[in-house]
This record gives sequence, structure tokens and C-alpha cells, in this order.
Amino acid sequence: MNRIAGALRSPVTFSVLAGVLIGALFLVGTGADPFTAYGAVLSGSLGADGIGSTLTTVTSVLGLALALAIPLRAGLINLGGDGQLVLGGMAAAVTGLYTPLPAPLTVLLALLAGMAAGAGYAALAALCENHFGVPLLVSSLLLSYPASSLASYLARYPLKEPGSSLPQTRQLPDGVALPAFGSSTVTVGLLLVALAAATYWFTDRRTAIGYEIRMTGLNSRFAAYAGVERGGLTLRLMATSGALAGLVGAIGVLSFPYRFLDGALTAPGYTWTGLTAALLAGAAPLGTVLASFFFAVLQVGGLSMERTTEVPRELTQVLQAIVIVFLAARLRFPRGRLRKKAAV
Amino acid sequence: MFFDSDLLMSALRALTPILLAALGGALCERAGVFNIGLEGMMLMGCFTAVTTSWFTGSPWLGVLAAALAAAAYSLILAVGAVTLRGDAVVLGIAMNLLAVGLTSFLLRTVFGVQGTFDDPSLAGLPLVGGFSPLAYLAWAAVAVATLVLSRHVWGLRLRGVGEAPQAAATLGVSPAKYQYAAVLVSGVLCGLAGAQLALGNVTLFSENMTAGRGWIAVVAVMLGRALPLGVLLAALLFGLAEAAGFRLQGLGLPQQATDAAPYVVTLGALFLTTARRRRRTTPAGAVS
Amino acid sequence: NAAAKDSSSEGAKSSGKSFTLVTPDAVGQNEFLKLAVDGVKAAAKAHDGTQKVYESSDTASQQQNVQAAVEAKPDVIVLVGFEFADLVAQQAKAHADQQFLMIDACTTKTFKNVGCAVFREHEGVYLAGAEAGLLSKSGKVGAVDVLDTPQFRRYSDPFAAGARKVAAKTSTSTRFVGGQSPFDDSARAKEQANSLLSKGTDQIMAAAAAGNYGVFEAAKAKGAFAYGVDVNQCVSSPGTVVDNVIKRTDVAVEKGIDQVLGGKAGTTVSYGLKEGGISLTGLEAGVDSSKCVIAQHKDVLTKVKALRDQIVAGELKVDDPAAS
Amino acid sequence: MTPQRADAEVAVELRGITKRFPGTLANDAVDLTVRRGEIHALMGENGAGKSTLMSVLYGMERPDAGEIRIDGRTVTFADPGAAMAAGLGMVHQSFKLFDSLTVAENVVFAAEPRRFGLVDRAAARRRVRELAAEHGLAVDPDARVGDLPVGLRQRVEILKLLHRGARTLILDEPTAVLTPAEADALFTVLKSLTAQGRTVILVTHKLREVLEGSDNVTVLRDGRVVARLRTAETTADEIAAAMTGRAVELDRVHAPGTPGDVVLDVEDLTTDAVREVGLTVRAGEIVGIAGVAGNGQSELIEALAGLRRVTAGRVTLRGRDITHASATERRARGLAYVPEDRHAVGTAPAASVADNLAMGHHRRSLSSHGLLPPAAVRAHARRLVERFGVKAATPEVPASALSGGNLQKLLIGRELAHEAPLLLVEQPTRGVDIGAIQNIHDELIAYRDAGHAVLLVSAELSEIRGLADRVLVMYEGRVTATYPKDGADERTLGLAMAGGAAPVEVGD
Ligand SMILES: Nc1ncnc2c1ncn2[C@@H]1O[C@H](COP(=O)(O)OP(=O)(O)OP(=O)(O)O)[C@@H](O)[C@H]1O
Ligand SMILES: Nc1ncnc2c1ncn2[C@@H]1O[C@H](COP(=O)(O)OP(=O)(O)OP(=O)(O)O)[C@@H](O)[C@H]1O
Ligand SMILES: [Mg+2]
Ligand SMILES: [Mg+2]
Repeated sequence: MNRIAGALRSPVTFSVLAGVLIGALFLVGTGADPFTAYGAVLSGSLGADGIGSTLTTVTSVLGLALALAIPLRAGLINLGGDGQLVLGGMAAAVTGLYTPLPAPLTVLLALLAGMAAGAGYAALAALCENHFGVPLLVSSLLLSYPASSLASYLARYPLKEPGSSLPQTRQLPDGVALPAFGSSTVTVGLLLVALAAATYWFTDRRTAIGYEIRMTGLNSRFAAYAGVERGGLTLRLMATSGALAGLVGAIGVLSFPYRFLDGALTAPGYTWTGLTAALLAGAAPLGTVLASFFFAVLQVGGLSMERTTEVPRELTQVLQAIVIVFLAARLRFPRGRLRKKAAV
Repeated sequence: MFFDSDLLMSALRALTPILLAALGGALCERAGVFNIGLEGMMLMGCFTAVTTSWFTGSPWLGVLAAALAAAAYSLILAVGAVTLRGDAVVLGIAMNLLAVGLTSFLLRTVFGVQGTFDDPSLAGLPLVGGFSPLAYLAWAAVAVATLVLSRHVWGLRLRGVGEAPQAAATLGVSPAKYQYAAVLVSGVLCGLAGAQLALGNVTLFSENMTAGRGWIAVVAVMLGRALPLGVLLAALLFGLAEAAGFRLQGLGLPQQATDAAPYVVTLGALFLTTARRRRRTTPAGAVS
Repeated sequence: NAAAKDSSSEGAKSSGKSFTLVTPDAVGQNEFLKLAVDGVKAAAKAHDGTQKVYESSDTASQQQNVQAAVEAKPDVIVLVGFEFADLVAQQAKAHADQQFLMIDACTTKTFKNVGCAVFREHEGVYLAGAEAGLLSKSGKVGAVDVLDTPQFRRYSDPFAAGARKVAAKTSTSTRFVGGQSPFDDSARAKEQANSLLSKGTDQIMAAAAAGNYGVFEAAKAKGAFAYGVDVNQCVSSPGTVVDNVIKRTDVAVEKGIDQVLGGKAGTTVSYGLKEGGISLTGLEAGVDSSKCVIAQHKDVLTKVKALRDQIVAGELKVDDPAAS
Repeated sequence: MTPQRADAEVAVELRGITKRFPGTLANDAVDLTVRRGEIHALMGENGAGKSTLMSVLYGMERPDAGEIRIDGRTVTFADPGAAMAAGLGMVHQSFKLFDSLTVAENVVFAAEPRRFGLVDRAAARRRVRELAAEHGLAVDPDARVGDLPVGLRQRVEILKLLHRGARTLILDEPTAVLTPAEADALFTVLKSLTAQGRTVILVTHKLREVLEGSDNVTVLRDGRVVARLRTAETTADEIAAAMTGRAVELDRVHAPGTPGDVVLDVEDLTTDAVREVGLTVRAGEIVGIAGVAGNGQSELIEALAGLRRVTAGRVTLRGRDITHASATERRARGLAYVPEDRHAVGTAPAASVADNLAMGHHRRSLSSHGLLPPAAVRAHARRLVERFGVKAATPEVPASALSGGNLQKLLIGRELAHEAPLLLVEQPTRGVDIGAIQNIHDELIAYRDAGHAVLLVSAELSEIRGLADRVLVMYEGRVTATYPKDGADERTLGLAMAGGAAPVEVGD
């Protein structure tokens, strides 16, 4: 009961309400009716027509939010989600196209390949910090761009679908796809991501390694003093992070339209949304899930609101940012390490 | 000829907005506020510069308004991170998001267009010797920032505040005051950077036209170790790599390779400089 | 969002047909998409019906918008852009009674409920290239494209071919804007144009989306010339823009809707110089008031008209880079 | 009750100062009178309200009630700047210096000599040299403060105040990190300052220096003044009784241990700051390392704990070579460690008491197969909190809510609970009050008597002499002297720490 009361008084509730209120002022300012607009957001994202899209969006947003939350729990910021995502997608596409195995096995292999590619690339950023002293924040960000360029090149030249006007690979063979629920766009990918979230929750709360990760985030010198090896942990956390980002990429490729299309994975900006969700929740597992869901609702609902009312969808973007600003101003999470790192 | 004066000019043009923003970022860094919202502050500058220039007909008023608007926008970071002790990284990211949404929204409301606002009668900045006056201002700002940071009492106090805020406080120097000042000045500089981009480099506003330049400025702050001269060198390196990339396209290198080039070069430079610094600091660390 | 506003006035009097246009990007200042919106509005008017425009911004929103369009069951769903090929194939199969019209692309397989309209931009770009070849003093022409993809190559490769057709020694070069925001980054587009100009290029085909304004600025500063796309862009930079490759998307949309409603879905109509779907501002009526530089070069226009006639007659074939 | 000389004029007077924090009455109607030219000691246990009172005086905290008079005039300070303007100056317990700046820059910070708004560096240097010469506080104006040893940093702190013309100097536990020799030098400086008519308020836990160096003593307990004493007329026992509210036995020397097998064997250990150190520690003995801060003791301990790279030499723990083993391996092999810096290294202040107590145990007794049940963590925390008398509302409160002494108990309790054959302890009682010191000392002795080996580093000579069965002295990274228990008095040890002793070898 205490928890419920606490949640009601928490900065989260306050920030969401403040954001909604300011958003309403914007709406009134442009001559729109806030109730209609917010109603459209809710019915467009949670109504029968929208819930599918929302869950599909949740798959990507939550997947990336988890990917970024896991290192964040130890105070590490991975800004290279885009690169890891794209390489994961590309690896899955190549595996899906060229594996001569039965379709279900190919799907499994493609998922694993996507995770491996993301993990490997993220680990590279960790090595840059461990061995060259380049702060992870910077190394991961800078490494992200060449990865996107590489994938773009592959999709444009060696792996391009012959005759197509788009920089895309061929479509995966029949059956090389994640099973979808009914006729919706929601695939088994959602379950995979939910499983990842559950695993993260369990690890964070109930395992020794989760405890070590939390303590590293709260005071890395304390953790090191007690024997938690910093470099190794960074490497493992980044690899896990990259694997999850790669998994999201693989899920993207193994879902409609079943191919790698240059820019398709990164254009919706899930990496930023995911990072913001993770940051807002202080990387706490449950909070990350809730924040991801909230953002997915805003994004899908915003588009739907634009379709049905005159209100441009930028409004939900503004709303989202305002909520974050309010939350951030009242919320802190352990980031002592970053400060020092950043002050190179 | 590959390395000719045009290449340098091109690099210098690409450099100006990044340099202005990075100088602001460096000041914040020195004051102990991690400013990752340069991109958003710049974008606010772009929009205000174009809007003001359009309605007043004076690009100079546009520059002024951009500086003021971005400074006002930077208050989000100042209040959030300094007064309310919120997380600067989250705030910065939120500011970047908010700026994209807000400028797109305002573009629709003010000009009734989407995507791009461009008009032949929109007055841009004049060129003096091939560069906009703001480019010269940026160069001067490097010199001024260097002098102030290293020799002026403000600089000494700013550095002190960034390094040990309580120590400064016990000597009657309010950390919050200096941090506010640094954030606001970074706002002004980002506003100028935005004005340079929207009224100098080109004469128009388009959604998200900063296109990652603010992030490059953040990297330049780190690569340049938050020293004005270091930041200048880092931004120059990036500008040259980008301009060279454009040339290499002409020599048949794929666009994707030239896109990646500046980032790879920057990462390489980081490897070199941090490796060198490590070698230098290891023996020194042993003394204490 | 003017389009959505119109839809709110539907209701009682909507005895006519309903059309939904789904765009791959925000319409904004994208002339090509603006024309598509014009087309669907014209069709709605002609059929005394209603129309809606769903603007997307990325693959996710494209998917959601198409989904929403299908669920609303209008008479025709119009989709503009290559990006929709997979989506339309999927939806056309799932909703056999829903009529689709694809503009600028087509599904690989043929569906009975999908009509397609495609353009042969390369024919127009070829003619613009010919103008550039004739007008170039330096013998160097170039193009600035958004990205290195086949559909953007349609704006650079034929430009080079056209220039060399009329002046064999012309040297040609292409730059791609690229970067983190290739469709919006006019500063970058301007620098790409500058890198062409610094090599002595004096005629530039601008296919850089919003970056075109940057290309025009660069050309203007160096006293060079540029070529616009989709609509008459001469007005935004008079004295610099020579001519424009016009793509009559509005016509394609309007005619396409007629064709689909007329029960002739399942076919692909190709619009080129011959069909009047592709043209140059210089070849249209009103060239003298277009503010285009080409209006002062009647001699050039004469030669280009001759080339056009050859293409229309099928005597001259222009290679399509996107057909590879 | 107020045996103060009536003839000297009053420099600082506090009347009825009350300061309340949420849940704590830190100062309760405190009166304090300090006369010009005296050294006035302010004493009390941890949390008695000394720092709070000084913060109020110095304008860092606003009092809820009461009045401050400086030179007879009632004042209110909005911030430390106003207090400085009124002639006050404070040296905080944790130095408030800018490590990356030079001595001169630190001294003139916020009161810079200027030319055209620029810092006049030459004038700043000159000023530092003048002040240093005048008060016997020699220090190189161009040295980077971060490179200076603690004693010199303190000089910089005092120079800072003198540069601002402070007439009353407040020093919060200034000798906590100093060796006796450095402390003596500090008192010489303080005496010469008071001789010039300046006033010193000294916050400290150390009876010896109060008795030797001060003129008057005010004792606080639970936020109230419990005694005002003239130093010349009081005794250590009287002050201690006033502080704790009971009689305490001071400077106990514990009975020697009974050494058994060698547990730790160090041969020619060399790191960046340690030179060829050799030592052994046996089961059932405490080996003490004395030394001036910055002579390699911390580095030696870090190297032994696996937190610093060893460049040469050999470390053997219970017969196994651990020279290059990781911290985890060492702990598994039987090592526990109480680090010097309890806030930055020994705990995670933002984490809960329970989580702080679990560290190190989380891979061992508390977990199985990598699982760490929250219930086990809580139960473990309750056990330790009870056993070591840590005052915490619940195990869920953050460690940052504990007082310094309680945090230290938590830390020591956690490490003792490992029952590791070897315990490394650094500065176990720094800044901890007399009552808590005795608790901690008793725990360490009991641990030794249970047959464990203890390596103790302390700057507190009475602590080293009271606990250690053997004493090593480190100077410039080397072990320069070794004494058996009671083999050296404080003078001899102090001399050795200053590098002035001929090595005295004794067999193990
Ligand atoms: N900022 C604060 N907020 C809440 N409580 C505080 C704060 N500062 C001090 N206290 C509490 O006030 C009381 C007095 O603390 P104070 O710092 O004055 O003690 P002290 O005598 O200096 O102790 P020590 O010997 O440990 O330095 C303590 O109970 C402490 O926990
Ligand atoms: N905000 C706070 N809330 C609760 N207790 C506090 C707070 N700030 C300080 N304290 C406590 O007040 C006491 C004195 O604080 P002060 O800042 O004087 O520390 P100190 O004397 O340097 O610490 P130490 O006791 O470790 O030597 C400490 O026990 C500290 O834990
Ligand atoms: Mg204190
Ligand atoms: Mg204390």
C-alpha cells in the first residue's frame, strides 16, 4: 500500500501530469481541443486498431531500452545503439538469405547471428575504453556511424536486390520469418524482448552479478575495491547490450518486410527513445519497461492523432520531451563515473 | 590538386558552427556541467535566426535573437542541472528532442509550411573575405576564451568551480552563479552557431537542419580536452576530414565510405591523444 | 495539415468516392509529394468525393499509416514511393477487395487490385543534361544527389549522358549529400555543390531534396547554374536555376485513380516525355514567365526539343540506372 | 563555570545558537566566547554539533535561533564570503583546495591581485612568498597543489586565510591527517599567529594536543555545551568525561598477542610508490605501519589488496603466491580490507546499509549458484548491525545517512565478518570519537586474539603503539625501521617517520 502511495507522489506522476498540462496549453494555443487530441492519442494507441502497432513499437523501443539500461546500471552509457542495431539486422539478413538449413533453424541462427554481430561491435567500444582510454560514451557514439555506413554500403552494392530501386537486400526465403500473432504485425519478437526484460529484472534483483552491477553504478571504486573487475565488467555489459540491440535488429529483419532495407531500422529513432526510457528509469528494470511502454503509446498515438485530428504529431514529441525535462530535473541516478570520464 | 585553398575554405565553413557550439560546450565542461544539449540549442538558434531575419529583414537582428533565444533555452539545463541538481545527460538529450519537436511545430504554426522554409528574400549574412562575420567572431572567441580561461579572474574561478565546487563556495565564489553563466554563454554561442548555419552556411531553415553537428561539437569538447585551442583543433580535424571526404567522392570512393571518414579519423585522433597522455601521466601519478 | 482539415468536412454530403493518400515522408516542402496531394485533391473534386492524407516519416509510421488506411476502407488507397512495394504486396493479398494505386513504383508481382504509375524521370534528366552540355562553358557538369541509391542515380547518370550526347568531351561528376540527415542537410548539400564548383563545374543538377536550396545558393555565389526537380524551382533562385525536370505526379495520381475506378487496376502505366508525365519547364507553355534561365536560350531549347522528339518517337533510348 | 580571563577583549561570541536538521537538534542554545589572541579548543564526540556550530559561525548554515558577535558587533552572514569579510577564516577537515591549480592560484583564489582584470601572477607569487616567510609556512608558490603532501596542503589552506587577512582562524580537525611532527609544526605556527593577536578556534578529538596547545576548551555533547574549561586547570580525564558523559580509560595499551604461523609474507615488493618492502604478518599478531601520509603506506596496502600493479617482488598469502592475483582471488584466498577512504572507496553512500554490508559476502556466504536472495542480504545486514552496534534506522536507509563513526563501524564490521585470516586496516579511527575508538580497538584486538593476522596502517601513534605487536615505519616508500611492541616511544617513532632514524632490526 505504501508503494502505491509512493508511486502517486513520485516525480514520475508529477512529470507526466505537468507534461500533459503543458501539452494541453499548446493545444489550446493552436486552437485545438485537448480532450479530443489526447483521446485520439489514447484510442489510437491502445484501442483495437492501435494496440498492434503499439506492441510492435514496444518490441523495438523496449528492446533497445533494455540494451542501453543494462550498461547504464553500472554507470556506462552506450551511445552506439544504432550501429549495433544495424549490424545485427545485417547479420540476420545475411544468415537468413544464405543458410541452407530448414527455415525454423535458419530463423534461430539469424537471431543468434544478429546478437553476435551486435555484441561483437559493442565489445569493440568497450575495448576502446579499456585499452585506449577513450571514454565509452564517445567510442560507442563514434563507432556507430561507420557501422551504419558499412551496412548501407552492403545493402547498396554487394547484397542489393537485383532490379530494385531501393538499397535493400533480397527478401528472405519463405518461412524465414518470426511467427506473428494472427494477422497482426506483432511477432514472437515481443516475447523475446519480454523474456529479456524478465531476465534483466531477475538478474538485477536476485543475482550476485546484478548486485555487482548495481554497486558499480553507485560507486565504481567501491565495487573495484571489493574485487569487481572493471574492464571485464564493461566488456561483458557492453557485449550484452550490443547483443540485445543486435537482437532488435534481427527481429526487425525477420519481421515484415523480411529484408534489410537501408535506414529502415534506425529512421524511427528507437535508439534515442530507448536510451531516454532507460535514463529516465535510472536503468531500473521495471521503470525501463514502463517508460518504454509510455513512449511507444505516445509515438503510435501521436501519429494516429495526426490522422484523425488537425493536431500535428510533433506535439507528442514536445510532450515527450517536456515529461523528460521535468523528470530529469527532479531525478538523479548514479553517474559519478561519467562525470570524471567526461572531464578528460 | 587535392589539398587546395578550396578544400581549406570548405573545411573552415563546415568548422564555424561546430566551433562556436563546441566552445560553449567547453565552457560548461570547465564549469562542471556536462552539456550534451548543444544540438538542440543550436537548432533553436537556427529557427530564431531565420524567423527574426524574415520578419525584420535584418540578418543581424536574426543573429541577436538567435543568441538570446538559445540562451533562454539553455536555462532548462541551468535550472535543471544546477539548481534542481537533475541529471545533465538526460536533460541534454531531452533538450535535443524538444528542440526538434518545437521547431517543427513552430515552423508549421509560424510559416504554415513543413520541412523547409526558404525564400529568396530571406536575408542572410553578408560575406567578408569569403566568410561570414560570425566565422571571424568564432576565431576571436577562441582567443578570448583562451585568455579568459587561463588568465582572467573569471576563468580562474570558473575552473575552480568546475574542479571543486565546495572549495569555491567556501571562498565566497558561488558555483551556481558561474555554472549558470557558463551554461548561458554556451547558449549564446550555440545560438550564434545556429545563426551561422541558417543565415551563413545557407539561408533557410529546415527541420533538424543541425543534422548531428551538435554531437560533433560534444565530441570536439572531449577530444580537445575542453581547452579552446584543443577544441579548435578537434573541430578543424573534423572539418578537414569531412571536406576531404567530399573530394574523395569525386575520386570514386563510395558515399558510405566518405560519410564514415570523419568519425573514423576522430576516433583515431582520440586513440593517439589519449595514448600519448597516458604515457605522460603514468610516471607523474606515481609521485603523489 | 490542410489535408486532414478537408477530411473533417466529409460527413453528410460525401455521396461520392473516398481516397486516402499515404506518403513515405512528411509532405512539407517536398514538391513531388505536394503534387501528389494536389492530384488526390483534384480527384476528390472530380468525383465529388473526399480525401485524406496520411503523412509518414519512417518505415514504422509507413506501416502504421497503411494499416490505418486499409482499416478505413476508402475506395482507393494511393501510395507514393518505392518504399511501399512490400507493404502493398502484403496488404493487396490480405484485402483483395481493397483498391490500391501505387505511384512511382510497383509491386514485383502483379495484383488485380493494384494499379501502378511509374515515371521515366531519366528521359527528362537526359534533356536537362543536354541543356547543361550546350550551356557549359567549362565543359564540366555535375549532379548532387541525396544518397547513392538507384532512384537518385536517375537524376545523375542520365544528366551526364545527356550532356555528353550534345558535347562529347563534357566531363561529369556526381556528389551525394549523405551524412546524418541527408534529406534535410542543405549546408552539407551546399558544400557538396561547392566541391563540384571548385573543380570548375558550371552546371549542376540538383536532386538533393531540401538540400536543393543549398545547391542553388552555392551555384549562385559562384555564378554557376543549377537544374531543379519536380516543379518550377526557378522562382526560388532566379538567374541561377536554368530549368527543371517536371514530374507530373498530380496527373499520375488523378489519372491513376480514374483508371483504378474504371476497373483497370492490375496494370502499370508508365509516364515519360511521350505521355506528358515528365517534362522540362522550358518545354512547357509559360516558359517566358517562369523566371528560368533557359527562357533566354531559345537556340538551346530548339535543340533540346529535337532530342525530345527523338525520344518520344522511340528513336533515342535513354538508359535507366534504376533498371539494372 | 566560565573561568576565562576578563581582561582580553572578546573576538567571537556566539549566543544561544540553535540549529535543527530534520530529525536532529544539532546545536541547542550554544554559547561560545572566544577571546582575542587565544587558541580555543572545541571538543565533542562524533555528531556532537561542532562542525554545525562552526558552519553557522562561518555563514554556511543559517541558525534557527541565536546571535553572532564579532569584535562586539552583532552580525549575520549570508555566506562564507561575508564571514571572510568580517575577518573569519576556516580550514575544513577535508581540504577545500583545487588540485589542478598552483599554490599561488589557490591562495589568491577569489581575492586575486589583478591587472586589467587579469590575474597578476607575479604579484600572487610574491604575496605567497611574503606570507610564507612571515609565518614560517614555506611552500613553493608554483607547485601544483595536487602534487603536494598533506602537511603542505594544510599550509596552503592557512596561507589562503592569511592572504584574506583573517583575524580569527577556525580549524576543523586539522591534525587528523598529520604526524606528530607535522602537528607540532602546526601548533608552532598557530602560536605565532596568536602571538600576533590573531585568534584560533580548534575543533578536534585529540586530547593531547588540546592539553598542549590550547588556552581554553569548550566541550559539546548532543548539541549542548557541557563544559567550559581553562586548559591549564584541567586534565585529559576531565575533558574525556565531559565529552562522553562517563569516565573513560585513555590510551590503553593492549596485551600482546601470541604470534603463530606466517600468514602474509612480502618480499622486496615494489610499485610506483613502494620500494623493495619486505615484511611478514603472523596469525595472532597485529603489525602496525607508521608513517607520514604520502610515504607509500596506502600504495603498499593497495598493492597487497590487489588494487595496484606490482612491478617487482613477491607476495605470499598463506603459502600461495598472490603477487599478481586479482582482488577477488586474494579475497577468496583469505583477505579482508578496511580502506582509508570510507566514503569514496569503502562504501557506496547512495546504496542501502544492507547492500553496503553485503559487499564481498555476496559471492560467498550469501549466494549460491550466482543467486543472491534479497532475504539473505537483509538477514545478513540485521546480524551485522546488531553485532557491531551500527546506528541505522533500518537496513534499507542509504549509508549516506549514517554518521562518520557509524559508517566506520559498518565498514569494519563487514570486513571482520569475513573472518579472513588476514585483515588489512587503514586509519580505522580517523575522525572517530573516543567512545567509538575504544569499540573499534576492542574489535581489532578480539579479532587478533581469535588467531587472525592484522596489518594496520595508522597515522595515529597512540593507536599504533596501543595495538601493534610490531611497528614498522615507512619513509619514502621504504620500511626504514622496525620496533617490537613498546620498543619505541612516540618521540622515537616520530623521528623515524620524519626519516631521521637509524634502522633498528629485530627478529620476527
Ligand atoms: N546537513 C545535515 N543534515 C542533517 N543532519 C545533519 C547535517 N549536518 C549535520 N547533521 C547532524 O547534526 C548532528 C551534528 O553534526 P556535526 O557535523 O555538527 O557533528 P560534529 O560534532 O562535527 O561531528 P564529527 O566529530 O563527526 O565531525 C549530527 O547528528 C549530524 O548527523
Ligand atoms: N546531509 C546529511 N545528513 C545526515 N548526516 C549528515 C549530513 N551531512 C553530514 N552529516 C553527518 O554529520 C557529521 C559531520 O559532518 P561533517 O561534514 O562535519 O563531516 P566530517 O566531520 O568531515 O566527517 P567525519 O565524521 O567522517 O570526520 C558526519 O557524521 C556526517 O555523516
Ligand atoms: Mg565535524
Ligand atoms: Mg569529523
